[in-house]
Amino acid sequence: MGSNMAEAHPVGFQWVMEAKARGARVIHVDPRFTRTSAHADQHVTLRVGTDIAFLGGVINYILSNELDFREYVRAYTNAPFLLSERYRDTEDLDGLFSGYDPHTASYDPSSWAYESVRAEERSGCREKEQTDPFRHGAAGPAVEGTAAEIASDPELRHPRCVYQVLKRHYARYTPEMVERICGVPREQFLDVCRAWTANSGRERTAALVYSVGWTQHSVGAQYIRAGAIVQLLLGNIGRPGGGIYALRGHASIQGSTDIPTLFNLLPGYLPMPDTTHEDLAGYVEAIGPRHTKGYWRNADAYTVSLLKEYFGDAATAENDYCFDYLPRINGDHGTYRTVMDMVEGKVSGYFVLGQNPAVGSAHGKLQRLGMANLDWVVVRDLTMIESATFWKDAPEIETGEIATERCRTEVFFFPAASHVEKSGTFTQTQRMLQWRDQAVEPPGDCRSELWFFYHLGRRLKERLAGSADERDRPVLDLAWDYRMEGDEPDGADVLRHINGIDLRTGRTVNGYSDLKADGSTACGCWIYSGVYADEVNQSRRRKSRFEQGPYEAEWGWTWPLNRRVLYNRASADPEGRPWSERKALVWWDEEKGEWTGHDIPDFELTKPPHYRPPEGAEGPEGLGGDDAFIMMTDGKAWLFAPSGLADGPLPTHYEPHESPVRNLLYGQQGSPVRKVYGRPDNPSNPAPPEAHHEVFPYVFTASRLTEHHTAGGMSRQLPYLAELQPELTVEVSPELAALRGLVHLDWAHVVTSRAAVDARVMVTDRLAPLRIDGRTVHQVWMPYHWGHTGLVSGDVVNDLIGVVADPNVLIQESKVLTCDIRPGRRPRGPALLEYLQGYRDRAGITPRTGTRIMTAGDDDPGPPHMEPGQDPDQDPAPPEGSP
Amino acid sequence: MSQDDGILREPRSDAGAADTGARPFGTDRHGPGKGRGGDGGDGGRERSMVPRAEFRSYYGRPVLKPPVWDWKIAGYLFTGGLSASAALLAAGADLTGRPALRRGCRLGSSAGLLASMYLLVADLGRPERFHHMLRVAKPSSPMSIGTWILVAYGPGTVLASAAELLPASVRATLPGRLVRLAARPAGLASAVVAPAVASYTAVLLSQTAVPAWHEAHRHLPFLFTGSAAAAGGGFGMVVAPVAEAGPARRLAAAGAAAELVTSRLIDRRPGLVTEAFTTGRAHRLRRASECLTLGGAAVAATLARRSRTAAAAAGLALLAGSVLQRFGTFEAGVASTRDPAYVVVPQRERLRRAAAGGESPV
Amino acid sequence: MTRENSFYGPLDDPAADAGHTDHPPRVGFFTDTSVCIGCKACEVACKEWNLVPEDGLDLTGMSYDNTGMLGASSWRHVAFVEQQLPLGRQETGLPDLPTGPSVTGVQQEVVAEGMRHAERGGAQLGTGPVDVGFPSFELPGATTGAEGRTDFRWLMSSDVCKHCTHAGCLDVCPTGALFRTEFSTVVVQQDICNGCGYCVSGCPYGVIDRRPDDGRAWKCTLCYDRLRGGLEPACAKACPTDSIQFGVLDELRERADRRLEQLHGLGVGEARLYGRDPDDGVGGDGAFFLLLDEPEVYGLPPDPVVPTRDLPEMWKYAGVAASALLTAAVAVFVGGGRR
Amino acid sequence: MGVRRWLDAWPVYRQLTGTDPLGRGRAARSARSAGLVPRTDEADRVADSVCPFCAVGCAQRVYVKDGRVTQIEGNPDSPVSRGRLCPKGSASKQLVTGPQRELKVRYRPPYGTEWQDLDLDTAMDMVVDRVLDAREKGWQETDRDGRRLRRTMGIASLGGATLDNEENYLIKKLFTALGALQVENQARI
Repeated sequence: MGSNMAEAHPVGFQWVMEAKARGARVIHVDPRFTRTSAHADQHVTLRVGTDIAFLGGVINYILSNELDFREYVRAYTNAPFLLSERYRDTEDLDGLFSGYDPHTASYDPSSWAYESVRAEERSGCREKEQTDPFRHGAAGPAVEGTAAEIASDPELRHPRCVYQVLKRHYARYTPEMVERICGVPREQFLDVCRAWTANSGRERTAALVYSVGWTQHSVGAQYIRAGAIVQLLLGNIGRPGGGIYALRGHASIQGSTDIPTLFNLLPGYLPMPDTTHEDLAGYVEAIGPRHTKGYWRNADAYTVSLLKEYFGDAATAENDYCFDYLPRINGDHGTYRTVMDMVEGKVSGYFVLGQNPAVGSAHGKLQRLGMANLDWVVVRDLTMIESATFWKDAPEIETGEIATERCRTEVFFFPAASHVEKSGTFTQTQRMLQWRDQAVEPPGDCRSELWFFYHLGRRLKERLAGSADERDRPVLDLAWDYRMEGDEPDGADVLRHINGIDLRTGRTVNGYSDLKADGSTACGCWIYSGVYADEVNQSRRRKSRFEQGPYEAEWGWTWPLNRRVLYNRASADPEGRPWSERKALVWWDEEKGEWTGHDIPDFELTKPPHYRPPEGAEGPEGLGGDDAFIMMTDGKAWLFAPSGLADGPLPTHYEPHESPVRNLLYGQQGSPVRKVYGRPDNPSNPAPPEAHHEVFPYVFTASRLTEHHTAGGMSRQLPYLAELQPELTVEVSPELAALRGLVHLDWAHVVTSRAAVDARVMVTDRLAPLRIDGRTVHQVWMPYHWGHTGLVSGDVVNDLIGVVADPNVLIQESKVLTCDIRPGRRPRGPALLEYLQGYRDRAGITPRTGTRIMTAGDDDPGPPHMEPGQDPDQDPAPPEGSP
Repeated sequence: MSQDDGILREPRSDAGAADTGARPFGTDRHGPGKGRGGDGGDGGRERSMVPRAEFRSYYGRPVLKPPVWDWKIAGYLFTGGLSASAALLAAGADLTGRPALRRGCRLGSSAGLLASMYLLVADLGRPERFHHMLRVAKPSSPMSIGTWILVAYGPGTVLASAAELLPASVRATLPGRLVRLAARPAGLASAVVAPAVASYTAVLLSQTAVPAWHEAHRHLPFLFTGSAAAAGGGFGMVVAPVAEAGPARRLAAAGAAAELVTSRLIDRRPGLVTEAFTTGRAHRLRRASECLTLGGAAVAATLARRSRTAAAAAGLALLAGSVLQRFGTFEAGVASTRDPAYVVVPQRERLRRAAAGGESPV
Repeated sequence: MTRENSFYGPLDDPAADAGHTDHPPRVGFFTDTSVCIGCKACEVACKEWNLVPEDGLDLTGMSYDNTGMLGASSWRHVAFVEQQLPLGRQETGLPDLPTGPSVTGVQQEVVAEGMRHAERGGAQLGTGPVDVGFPSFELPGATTGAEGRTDFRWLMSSDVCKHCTHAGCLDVCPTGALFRTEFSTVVVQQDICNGCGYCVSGCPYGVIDRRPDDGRAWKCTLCYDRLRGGLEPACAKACPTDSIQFGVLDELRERADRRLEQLHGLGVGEARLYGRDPDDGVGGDGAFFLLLDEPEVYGLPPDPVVPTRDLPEMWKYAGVAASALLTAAVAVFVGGGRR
Repeated sequence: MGVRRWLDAWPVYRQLTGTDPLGRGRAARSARSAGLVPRTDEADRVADSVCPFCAVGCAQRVYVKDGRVTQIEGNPDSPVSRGRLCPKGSASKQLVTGPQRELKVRYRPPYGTEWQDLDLDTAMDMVVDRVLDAREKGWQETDRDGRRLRRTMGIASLGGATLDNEENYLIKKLFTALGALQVENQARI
């Protein structure tokens, strides 16, 4: 679901074919019939943005038919735990959970806690950001005292136990409801339920694959939670052939999250400190609090080691290891927020590194206008991309919104080194680091990012040398002495520092358990600790698949500690025996007195299954022999998330921000805490209960083609790829084509309140209309690879998309919106602006549209959630930055 | 792995893979009823062929590649034929003492030869490599055989015509005399090869996958030699005075007859491919050709015996008729490759008959 | 060695027939289209290795196929066919949706109409359909679900030179540029080819073609250079799902037979092998296929025959015609007296 | 002798004397064909690499001759990709060697209408100036409640998903020291 694996990850898809050869049944749930569907046993067409309703239906099917893997659920999930009396479910509040504040459009999650433990109380929420979990890194916020015994009902009968709460929450997600919301005929839906449950349990496992088709939604995080709940109920986590696979789209997008270039994270999913973190102690307490189980309790060791790597000798116990050097976040500083700040002139400089926001980010126009309003921008890429040339060939030049000679932005283009011209590691989609050897020297001025940032830092240090300004201390104290090869820093040495070094011996540490909080170790990313164990670059290993076992432990290196299947302790029953011989992965070896198996156990090697922690034990020691989920503060997998999520402890179906239909399940239409940015240059199409949504009657979604890569910077420029998909097309069903008079291969244009985009029409049976609650709903699909440079060019599809985000991770909702489609080409130049204004007038769109996000119940819906300083009734005029 | 049969030095990308056995499509739900016979596929409908509206194709794309040859090859078919039959007339005239006819035809045949050479070389993608034709002698390649035929034919023809062109000053000299001495044997030698020159071009076209040319492989030789004879005869009538042109007239008439009859036979062949000859541009060219040839032949047999003008006119008509016949035939071939129906329909038909137990037609 | 089947009919060892003594076993491709995911890796991998130029940037509207066919600058071609038909027992998710009639036919017609006006009837690589005002279409009762479509399948297939046992292109080549290698494959030697173009018309599959700018004829070499170095051909190596399988032909044929059996057993009755039979018109293909519909649906000839089959007969008739001409020539002089 | 060699070089002669009278195989083989080897055999070295496109992480072998990439193809030893590549991965050589690569630093001054050339060293120094200036402009020491921020909102960065872990590490490290925190990448998009 939410993935078109055969097209976006063709080589990975060989393993699906392999599974088919071994008898697996492949089901593809997707809005359109794709090259993946062509090889699935069953394809299910569903309406974009309704996956939670679908999965909720599956959960309901499992629970109401008692088809869950009971022993697994009882032993490894928090199903038995009792919740606090203060908890109220969406069942009680018309689609809201307890703790909702309409004025900040955010939740106070304290009422979601377990009965017997104290969740961190919050003194109300002054601003929405104060509640936002992006402040919490991967651990999620504290649930203190979970090391202690938690009130539970092993029989899963207690009305307040998670199991029963789950059952009640999903009771209304019936097959009939799924059919009305998703448009999936009842029988097809039940086929999927039957197949999924029949292929799970002791003897069998089912795997779930998703991609950005799930993440790019205003409730993206909850999509994945919903998938996780199904997989947990069926016992498909931590077991061979089970799991949830996030197929990621870039060579090192996993790595750039582990070692983040993200504002809210430090390496290893440590949260970026915020204004509530007075000092190191407070920070550490917030991440790995007292009286909790699991490895996050050692956050102090991870943090101190990181600071030691950052600031070297300057970091001492006395000065709190330079914790104060770290800048503090106090809200949303995500890329979209930043771009809007650019438009408002709040940002001076911008580095664009191997990315192409002018085409690749949602609301491309906003991106370009933002960049056109900077002091300077540095673009580093292989080729001349749209983000470097916006000042002379952006679409806004044609409409007069950007005028070259009035655009002040100073642009530096630095040619980048390609993947064969530098050595280093990518982390692929299954957390595996693979080292690349350098093949050739970069030509001309081309340099690696490693070179660029090392020398930028060196020059900055030289420039600031001797400065008395306290503000410059972090730069001056920055540990910046890596082994050099000529004037290129040695990537291997950087990786060595990321792995971690024992400062007493000067040798690399062998894993994160070696890290200390006393400043005696330095480690750049604790989860990568072990990649340079024994002073050997483990990620460089290339032992042939023909010479090693099924889990190929000697090819590359997978974090954590080269464990290929996370939480694989769960592949054995509480007593440590494999659930079944067929599905054995790791198990307890009584003779040796240690865990063993095909994979490296994701568990303390010598901790027996029957181990019970002593009273008051914390952290790893606090984990029992059957606490398979060793990163969780209670050692259990969370069916119900007592904390860590901004939008509720349980996935709930909300309609997308832009939707043609009313939410059939609750009064609450969309996510009540979704992040909206109500402003003239970011208009929304109206959605029920707002009026005039029929002006944009069709559901729009966009995704990839095999033949191109993301924004096309690495494919539109290549003849061999460009010739395979030379033009931007829009795929429509025969029914919609007839309705709108669209002709195969002719021109048409797609319109939203943001933009209109030209494309050639592909009329195909691969798309089909859906019957949603008695109405016929049509869906439109486009690939988003085109821009105005390259061998093949076309309009920028991302211009159609507005900015509204998931409150947990601030990922934009770009997979689903509403649109109109008309035959013929769009107007050009200034006429285009009038054309769009016409649409906005007909739809009565103002910056206020879509910002009144609470629609549940009859009590005060609260104010529209506008951008600060926006007059709610002002019409969207041509945005700032225009002449 | 039995796969690794020592021909490869690195493991194949499917070594140890089972995905090649991927189990398509669906579990047993619709029951075997939905499974289809391997022969027909869904095509029970399609198997009832001939009505060509029914035939299936890949988005109407041609199955075959239309010939990359252009008008030059069609032109060569004519010039080659003309040269050949002219050489025959020349030799006959030489033996029977018809100096004017001899001189004209000798010159005509080598002119035709030189034109042919130019056209052939100019049509190559890499003209500078024309001599690569002499690398091999392949019985399976009419073009290779043709090359060697021309090698055998050319020198005699050129020598013979050289004799006609010797300026008076040279005629008396020793080399001059030698040339004149050699002219007759040379002319006769080339005359012996000439019929091959005139007819091999038919095989040249037939030995292809081009439906119209291949299907007509029994007729083309007669069409082409007939056309050559008509052209040669016509040429003789133009260049020689009525008194000497008797053989030319007779050859023209005979050739024309052969050409016209074969042409009609081709139009009467059963099967879809014939449409390539009887429709479109090919059809128009060949009709025009028939009129000219018929007219020319008629006049040759009548008026041309008396009036030199009539003879010349008839000769030109025959020449033109021959040209058009060659272009028409060439066009028919091209048309039969542009439309996939000419490939799919007859082959389907053949399979159907074979399946029905009948012999697949040759 | 026997030569009776040198031109036509079953021939065990083409390499030996072509004079290669102690040669490696005959190799080829088995392209199993039932596992093709239409990613076109084969097209690109081939071009990267063989340095084949880009072949045009036209949108063809033939589903996801923008290559169109094999040609001088495309030695692998992935065909995409959208059909209103079931595939084995695959469930399309279409039943009970508010659909109208299928457009698969319309798609075909729109493109075909536009192709007729394209260069060489669309046989020129990279030529898309010419816009002759693409015909629209009416869908009676669309979205009423009245005559809703329920069946759909999307066929993909990677086509390539067949490396025939009896190769028309090779037989007609007058320079010996085309030759049979020790692996029994058929290769154009670019240092020899003079672009006479005969092979283009000699191929019953429409594979080989002449590059306008370059003047020489080009086609798949089955990576002759890689084979000589013991490397798998580029396309087969790249193919993500092993739809393209390379190997010793005899083994591939056994593999294909097993696969066919398996598919028929699984209710995919429409599966059939194409080019596998040594008794067919070209003596069997060195590169053969497992198809899910009739060959012409993929743009392949249903029953190709090497033109050389009729060569002896052709020469016979040509001989008769020639002697007729000679006789006539003599006759016109002897008969008819002095006038 | 010379004549003999000349004769041997003539396929027709080889047809008449050799095992290939029909001239369709051995006799027709050219000298070039007879000596043909895969160009990868002539590589000076082969580098183990990984495909730069999606996150499957297919193993690549990069063949290098005279300091130039002559071929990039899959590595059959890889348990991830088994030597296979998709169309994008197969086009890697074109990606790294193609004419679309920009090889020089380019500079567009404010209000400029065309690109200008700039040498790398000068460009780096100019960037240093601007970084410090932007940092200054956007500096925030504390929030309105006087709580410590010590950050700059003047500098933003986007990108990382296509870069190496080591590179991302230095980027984050440097920007953090500078107090710049608007550091983002595709993972958010």
